[in-house]
Amino acid sequence: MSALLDTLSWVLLTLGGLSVLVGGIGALRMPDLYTRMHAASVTDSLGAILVLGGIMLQAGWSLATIKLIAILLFLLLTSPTSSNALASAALLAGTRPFAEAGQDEEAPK
Amino acid sequence: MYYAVTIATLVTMALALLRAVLGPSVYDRVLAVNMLGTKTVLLLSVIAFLYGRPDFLDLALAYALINFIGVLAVLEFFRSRALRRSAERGARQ
Amino acid sequence: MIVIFGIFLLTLLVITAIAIVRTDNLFVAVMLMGIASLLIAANFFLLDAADVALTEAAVGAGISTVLFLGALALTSERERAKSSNRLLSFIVVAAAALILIYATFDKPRFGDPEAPVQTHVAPWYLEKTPEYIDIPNVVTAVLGSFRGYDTLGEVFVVFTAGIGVLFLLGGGKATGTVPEEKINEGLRHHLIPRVVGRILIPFILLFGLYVQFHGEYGPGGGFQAGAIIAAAIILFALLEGEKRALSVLPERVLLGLMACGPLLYGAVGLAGILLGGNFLDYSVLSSDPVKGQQLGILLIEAGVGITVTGVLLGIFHAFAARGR
Amino acid sequence: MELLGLYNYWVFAVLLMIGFYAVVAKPNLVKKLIGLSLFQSAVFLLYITMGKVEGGTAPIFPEAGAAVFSNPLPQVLILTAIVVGISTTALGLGIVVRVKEEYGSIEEHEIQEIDER
Repeated sequence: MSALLDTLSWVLLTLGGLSVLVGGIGALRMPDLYTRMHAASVTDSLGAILVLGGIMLQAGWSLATIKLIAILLFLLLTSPTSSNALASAALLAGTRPFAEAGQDEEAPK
Repeated sequence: MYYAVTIATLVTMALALLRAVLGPSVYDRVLAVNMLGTKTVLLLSVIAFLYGRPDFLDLALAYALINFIGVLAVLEFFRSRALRRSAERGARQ
Repeated sequence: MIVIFGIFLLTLLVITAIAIVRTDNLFVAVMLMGIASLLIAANFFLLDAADVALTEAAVGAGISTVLFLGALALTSERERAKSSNRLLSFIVVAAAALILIYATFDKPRFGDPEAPVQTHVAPWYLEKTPEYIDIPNVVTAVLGSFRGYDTLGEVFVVFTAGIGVLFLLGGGKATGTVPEEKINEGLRHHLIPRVVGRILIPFILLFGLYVQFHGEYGPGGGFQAGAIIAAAIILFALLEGEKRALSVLPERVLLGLMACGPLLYGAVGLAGILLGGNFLDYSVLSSDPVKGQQLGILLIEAGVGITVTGVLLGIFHAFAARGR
Repeated sequence: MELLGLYNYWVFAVLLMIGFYAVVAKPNLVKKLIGLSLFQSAVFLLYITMGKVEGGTAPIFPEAGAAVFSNPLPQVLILTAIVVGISTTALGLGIVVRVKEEYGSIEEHEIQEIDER
């Protein structure tokens, strides 16, 4: 049973590490603000769920798990909200998603 | 295995920092700060377990709660700046 | 391995610092300062300083950004002039850096348990804390009891700085041309941040109280808790506008808090004298000296928390009122 | 490994001097304060680095085990210094705001020009 839990938590942690990394690469490589935001915010939430879930399985039932659940809940609340707030601020300030503006699919400078 | 996650998080932090330094727009930098904040929460939680002192999760909790305020402060800054600019334009006309 | 992590984080920190100095956009510099604070807090944690990392988290992540942005809103966002005497300053600074680096070769090895710093009073604190005060967190014990004078001084410095800001910016003279009700709106029209923020505020307050009263057992204490509680109320002010925040906690109450904290701290010290001990000697506060120490630390931590909350909120409102 | 052990101190020196450069060379008053904050952070880093003991853990007694602890004293000093640092920075920012209101500028040489007039 504990071997199963161990394996599961390692799988979660690995996947979490991978998704965090993919988010980082996406935030660096994507062509404009909104696509970068997409890469960053989606993997933020997914990575947090996977990594913290993996740690939770390691921690077992203890005060630490409750704290981890609280951290996860707050992250799941705040991180998308921040992204939303930022995107709306950028949109209001006049930054357009570049595909919509009729430009080529080539990344603009 | 904790080490692997820590390394992935650290590399991501470096990438996000690169985004913050490169810009180009101010929104990209705010995005990078936000992203680094989440990554710091993950990093601190993983390291707390790596050290075998899970009682230090309080730190990650503090970041999870307080990072939000920075982003809202930026939002309010943009809002008041837009208000001030439109008021100045109105005063000039 | 952890040493390597630390080195990596420190390298990122240096890159951030260079970027901060190089950019001419002050807004960008403030954002990068936020990143620097995150990196340095992670580093403190790696260097075993959980309490310090928590303080940096509470102050650097929210309040410092808020204050700098408040000042930028009142001044300007861009540096207009280029640096003066760049070459000369660079040479001086580089020379000083080289001298400092040269000096580090005489430093004891990193983490050396035999270094002079490690052998002076620290072992005594670590050894005697269970006997005299009997709380797990040695940092709180040293902060509250063994070096209570220091902390009293620091509390007075925080108090004085708060008074100074109120003197400079108080009275909130109107500088802007924006209609007041517009400024007072806050982020009320941003529905999603507002709803989520309102959910979060009670939890932040609760967490602040937890940090305040759990400071004897885990990382925490008055300084951190004060910053966290102030952050929660600043969040409320950002969401609902200045005016509502001031109607919840009027300026008079804030001034009262600012004054009450140091008074409470000093009163605990004086109580020690009246009960026949020394100033800030808590052992006499209760019939059992250990219980007395614990009571004293609890009270002075409360005093610290009250002062820090009051001062940080007072400073925030002083900057915000100026913008009207 | 011997040299890596000094890395923290080198970062301290570099960071200190980067902050100092901003204070000396940048004419903008807010930028000077930002440089001062960096300077502060460098000093914090120095203190905490000195307090680290190899193989130690944070000076909070766990429920069981762990006998080696890092030095609590530098942590106490820096913990209070961080909060003092933010309040004094706020005082500095307050002065800058007043300067802006009186002189209409926060650039050093422009303020000097107005003073000499």
